[in-house]
Amino acid sequence: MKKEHMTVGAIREIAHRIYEMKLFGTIATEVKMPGQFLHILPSHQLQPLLRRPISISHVNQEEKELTIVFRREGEGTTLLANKTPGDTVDVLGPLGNGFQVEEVSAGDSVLIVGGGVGVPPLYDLARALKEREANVTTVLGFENKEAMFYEKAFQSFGEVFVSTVDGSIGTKGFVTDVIQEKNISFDRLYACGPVPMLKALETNYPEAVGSLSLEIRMGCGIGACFACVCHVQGDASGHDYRKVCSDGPVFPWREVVL
Amino acid sequence: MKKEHMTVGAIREIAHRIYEMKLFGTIATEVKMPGQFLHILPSHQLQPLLRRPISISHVNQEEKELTIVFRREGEGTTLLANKTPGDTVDVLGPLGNGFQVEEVSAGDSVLIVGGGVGVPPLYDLARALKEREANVTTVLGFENKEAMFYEKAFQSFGEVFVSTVDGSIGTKGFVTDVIQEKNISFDRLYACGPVPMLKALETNYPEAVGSLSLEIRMGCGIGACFACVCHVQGDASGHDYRKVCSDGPVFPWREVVL
Amino acid sequence: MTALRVELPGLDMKNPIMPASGCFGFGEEYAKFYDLNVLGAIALKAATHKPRFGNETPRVAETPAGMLNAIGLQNPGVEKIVSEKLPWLEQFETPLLANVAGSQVEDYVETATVLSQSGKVAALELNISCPNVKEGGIAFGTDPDLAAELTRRVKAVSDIPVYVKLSPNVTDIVVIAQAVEKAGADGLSMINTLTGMKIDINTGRPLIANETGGLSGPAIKPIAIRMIREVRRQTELPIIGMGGITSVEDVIEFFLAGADAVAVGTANFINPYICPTLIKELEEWMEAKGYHHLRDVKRKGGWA
Amino acid sequence: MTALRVELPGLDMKNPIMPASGCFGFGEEYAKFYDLNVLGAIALKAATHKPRFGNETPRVAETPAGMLNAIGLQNPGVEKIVSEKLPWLEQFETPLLANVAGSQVEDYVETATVLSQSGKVAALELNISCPNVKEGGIAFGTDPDLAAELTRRVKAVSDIPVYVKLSPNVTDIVVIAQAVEKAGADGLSMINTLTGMKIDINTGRPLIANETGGLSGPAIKPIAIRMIREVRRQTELPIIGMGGITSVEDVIEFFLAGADAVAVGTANFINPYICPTLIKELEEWMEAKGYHHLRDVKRKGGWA
Ligand SMILES: Cc1cc2nc3c(=O)[nH]c(=O)nc-3n(C[C@H](O)[C@H](O)[C@H](O)COP(=O)(O)OP(=O)(O)OC[C@H]3O[C@@H](n4cnc5c(N)ncnc54)[C@H](O)[C@@H]3O)c2cc1C
Ligand SMILES: Cc1cc2nc3c(=O)[nH]c(=O)nc-3n(C[C@H](O)[C@H](O)[C@H](O)COP(=O)(O)OP(=O)(O)OC[C@H]3O[C@@H](n4cnc5c(N)ncnc54)[C@H](O)[C@@H]3O)c2cc1C
Ligand SMILES: Cc1cc2nc3c(=O)[nH]c(=O)nc-3n(C[C@H](O)[C@H](O)[C@H](O)COP(=O)(O)O)c2cc1C
Ligand SMILES: Cc1cc2nc3c(=O)[nH]c(=O)nc-3n(C[C@H](O)[C@H](O)[C@H](O)COP(=O)(O)O)c2cc1C
Ligand code: FES
Ligand code: FES
Repeated sequence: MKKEHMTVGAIREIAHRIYEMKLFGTIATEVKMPGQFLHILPSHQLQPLLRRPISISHVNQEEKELTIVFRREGEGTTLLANKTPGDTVDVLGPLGNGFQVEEVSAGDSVLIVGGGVGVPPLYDLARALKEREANVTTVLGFENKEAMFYEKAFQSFGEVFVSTVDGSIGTKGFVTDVIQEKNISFDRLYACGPVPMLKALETNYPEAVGSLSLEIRMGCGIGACFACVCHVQGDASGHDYRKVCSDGPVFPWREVVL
Repeated sequence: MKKEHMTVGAIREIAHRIYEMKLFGTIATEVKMPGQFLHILPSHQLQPLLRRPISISHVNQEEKELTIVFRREGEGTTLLANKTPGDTVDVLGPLGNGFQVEEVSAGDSVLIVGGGVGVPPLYDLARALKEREANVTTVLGFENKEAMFYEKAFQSFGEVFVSTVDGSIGTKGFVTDVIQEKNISFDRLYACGPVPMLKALETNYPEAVGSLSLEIRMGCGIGACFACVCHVQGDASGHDYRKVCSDGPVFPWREVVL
Repeated sequence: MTALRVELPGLDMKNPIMPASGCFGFGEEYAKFYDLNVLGAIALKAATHKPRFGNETPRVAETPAGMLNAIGLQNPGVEKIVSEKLPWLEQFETPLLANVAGSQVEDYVETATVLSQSGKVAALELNISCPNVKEGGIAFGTDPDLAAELTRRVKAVSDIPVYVKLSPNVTDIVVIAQAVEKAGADGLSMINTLTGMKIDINTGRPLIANETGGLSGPAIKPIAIRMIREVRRQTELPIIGMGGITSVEDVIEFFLAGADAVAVGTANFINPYICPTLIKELEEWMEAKGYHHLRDVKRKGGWA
Repeated sequence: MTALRVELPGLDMKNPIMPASGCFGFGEEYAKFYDLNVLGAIALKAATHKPRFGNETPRVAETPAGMLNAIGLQNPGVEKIVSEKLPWLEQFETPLLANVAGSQVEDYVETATVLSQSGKVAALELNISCPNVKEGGIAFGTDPDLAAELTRRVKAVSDIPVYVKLSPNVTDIVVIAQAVEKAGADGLSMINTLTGMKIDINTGRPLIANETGGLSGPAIKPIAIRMIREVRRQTELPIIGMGGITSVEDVIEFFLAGADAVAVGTANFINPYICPTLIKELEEWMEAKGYHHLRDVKRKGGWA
């Protein structure tokens, strides 16, 4: 965990309002697992004030290179999207706990489900699982064809299915529709995306083994401010909690209340 | 008077923390007299919030080119100094009333006195007066040698004397010391610089004919907010006022209370 | 355009956007940039009974996402305003909201009387943030009884609706709102500036000659939104919302909080075209959302 | 380093800079970035008598040059804080200022008693911004009598100095400061957050689950500076100043306003190294100015 000015490498718009950016710096050498994230300061002025959490999509340790993929949403991600190669950005990272790939064995059937900007952290997860010789299937959900990205990238790890809300490509509907339609079975399930998607998966697969990654509004990003807590499932006291930034953002299924 | 995105041309540091910048746009074609100013928005973020008043130093109407010279002071001028050619800046201008060169006749002895970043608006004034065949003498005051600029530029209009507070170049002391030392006499006196300098001139030359240009903290820059008013000399009611932004920034000697 | 029409007491506005008092003078400067007829209304610079020079300079200072001002109610006095400023404004069909200030109740009453009788303004806006000289400097706007008394006295002399402009420098703004409502206010304007200070670290002295100034601009928007929502929950009075508006998203946020119209202050200094720009963008936003009336926006905020 | 030393009641600080309560947890996270011994003091996250989960999420939202938070005093309860958090902090020589919260007087008294008797904290900081459940939700910090009563009761059980942390959501902060001074407060912390709100224009609902949140960050600095100067003029009590500090210039501005030490809150989230950075920069600034003691800075602000 480190605060560093990383250097921006290539940046390109890979889908409608979706940007892929390379960042160079020693933070890359500290990444331990897929699913960790960066806390990025988009500006050195007092506005916007706070850092933005963005997942690490891919690490190249030798090149000290990180890849992030983000949607141009509000002020912060717009400033980020306007960076040009050679610019520096103030980055805190790597933060949080990611996906434990050690729990997967060769030959396991693994289903990876990503929705929208929940897709990026799953990229290095899929790669790692493929390396562990798991049978990887990926289901990616997007708003529409224009917003789709990385569906080709995931094909190098296994079969890929896509759903779009408007049906402009792939199955019309949600990721859960694809899984049912294609009758996909799995030993392990990994997911990242909007909470309604995660909830639908939890409802449909109440016994799922694996983990999910959560998004929540953050302050510090390092566990100090308690902005990002969530309840723990089955906690009778009501006081038990997990911090998404430092305990997560990746949690086993059914550990936290979605 | 217009709000426009002007294009930044050449920008260079011409003295310690002093930048000269070219700006292109139709505002250049609307400049009426030397001493008018621009109200420049240094950032499109909410911080820094307000525009910065910067004098027009030189106009090239055909090229639609303005020259400004400013000191990197705080947040706003630092952002401005970091612009690169091709960037655009949001400019409101030309604003205010400048120096009335029509009041000067051929052969008049004119003394131009500038202090620090009060020097820039005097540049096109000197040029205009020279064109009217006045005998121009210029006295420029700076903190020290490193902060000195434009002393050569003014030489094309007449004799130039310099004072520095630390004596690192020219006469040690203030502009008033130079005028006394060199025994400079004049029919008309034009000045721009810190208020203490203007006050010293007013005290030393209580009969001076000509005008001075004032600096004051501004809001709107166009006469609407009443941030920039000053008292009128000899006003018994106490209610009389001038707005520096729209009545000034240039006033005849002894019109306003310094 | 009809989708943006708003009818408030005295103010028949073709859209809900007006410049805020003190940030637009008496309109002359901005008329050089655009036709003032496009505005929903115009809140005029404060009028006092006697002419006032106001405070010494510097009168403004910049702060993070905000600014301080201590203009000190500089104005030529209500008589001159009526004789010299309002006639020029009569060329526009835009309703005028005349801001009234003073340091004792009598000042307000005198000023309100003159403005109301002028036949040139559509409504009054009582600026109750001014310190009451008789009561030892307590601002009218911080004491519910003083605020109510002032409202009552002005209502008694005014033939036109009276909006009371609330100060945010209070423990409980709802109490003040309810007090002036009971006293007969026809509407509320909120919020005025928060008292702040900036010290120049080079001199060790406050940067504003008056020492303190009023904080405006985006920095105060969350406070304005909170207060408007608090007050909206407790009163049916129309609310003209203001405090930090710079974008159409901000305008919408004010409606969602419970405002019925909005005023734009500081942003005029940044962009002289801000009011017409926001009017255009609001219309576009409503069209894109399929909203037919501002009521649809307010309904989304939970207000029927 | 000696030039930066400050001695306040209970707090022997090697420099005047501490992290603010709630923005630094119990120090563990920031200890991964630097040695906490460099800090002048540490203001701990609020402790309550019973454990609290706090509010639902989202608990934070960004605003222009500021942020809203409604954490809701999440903490494991004072017993666990004393048994599980304070022992770890004992490895540092830095004095601890324990923030105390509650919803009735008895809660504060219980919590203060436990903390005072723990022998592990140097002073208490009473967070009087919490709503008093018994008095129907009026915050202790907005009523001078409640604030004084609370101070008196806590002073009665505390062997260590008691700082009272003032709420800025009041009409007259001087009245509250004077009330707690009379009630025996050893010092003041100011300011806590201003109540604000942000509405999500996509949902029409407040962005913070709790609806309102506390506004902190640079946006509120002018209000903090104004209030500290107002209070400094009327009391001799030491003041720990806070509200929007992000730079060494801000730190100096607080001293010029009348603060005796400063706390840094929100800025820790932007730059985890902010406190050590400010300590270093303050020292450099003083050296460059030829100041030998913080008194020299305060003198420049008009305070002897
Ligand atoms: C652990 C984690 C990983 C993430 N990874 C990615 C990623 O890889 N790619 C990607 O595109 N997005 C990701 N997000 C979401 C991303 O943080 C937001 O889209 C971004 O913060 C929006 O900032 P903005 O300034 O553009 O938007 P604004 O709406 O202007 O932001 C205002 C404030 O709200 C916060 N905020 C707004 N939306 C979100 C959100 N969805 N989650 C958390 N905070 C939010 C911002 O951080 C900021 O503080 C992730 C979020 C989390 C918590
Ligand atoms: C009519 C006029 C013409 C000017 N012409 C020039 C010029 O040609 N070259 C030049 O270098 N400077 C000029 N100045 C001064 C220039 O406006 C300030 O240096 C500049 O605003 C500082 O902004 P900042 O953000 O760097 O400093 P900051 O200190 O961060 O500014 C904070 C706020 O204070 C205001 N402010 C700070 N210093 C001044 C000042 N001296 N005068 C007015 N407002 C100030 C800023 O505009 C801003 O609102 C002129 C000022 C006026 C009024
Ligand atoms: C320079 C300036 C002058 C102001 N003068 C007045 C005034 O005369 N009367 C008044 O009621 N409010 C006055 N205000 C307050 C504004 O009308 C408005 O309530 C406040 O600035 C908040 O809105 P904003 O953030 O959009 O500026 C003034 C504000 C500024 C910045
Ligand atoms: C996330 C967060 C949590 C806070 N928690 C507390 C708290 O528990 N007790 C308290 O007295 N103040 C609390 N505060 C207020 C800060 O201590 C400080 O007074 C305020 O944030 C202003 O300082 P700043 O602008 O530097 O953040 C909290 C502030 C923030 C941002
Ligand atoms: S974001 Fe601060 S604790 Fe998680
Ligand atoms: S700056 Fe607004 S009137 Fe001059």
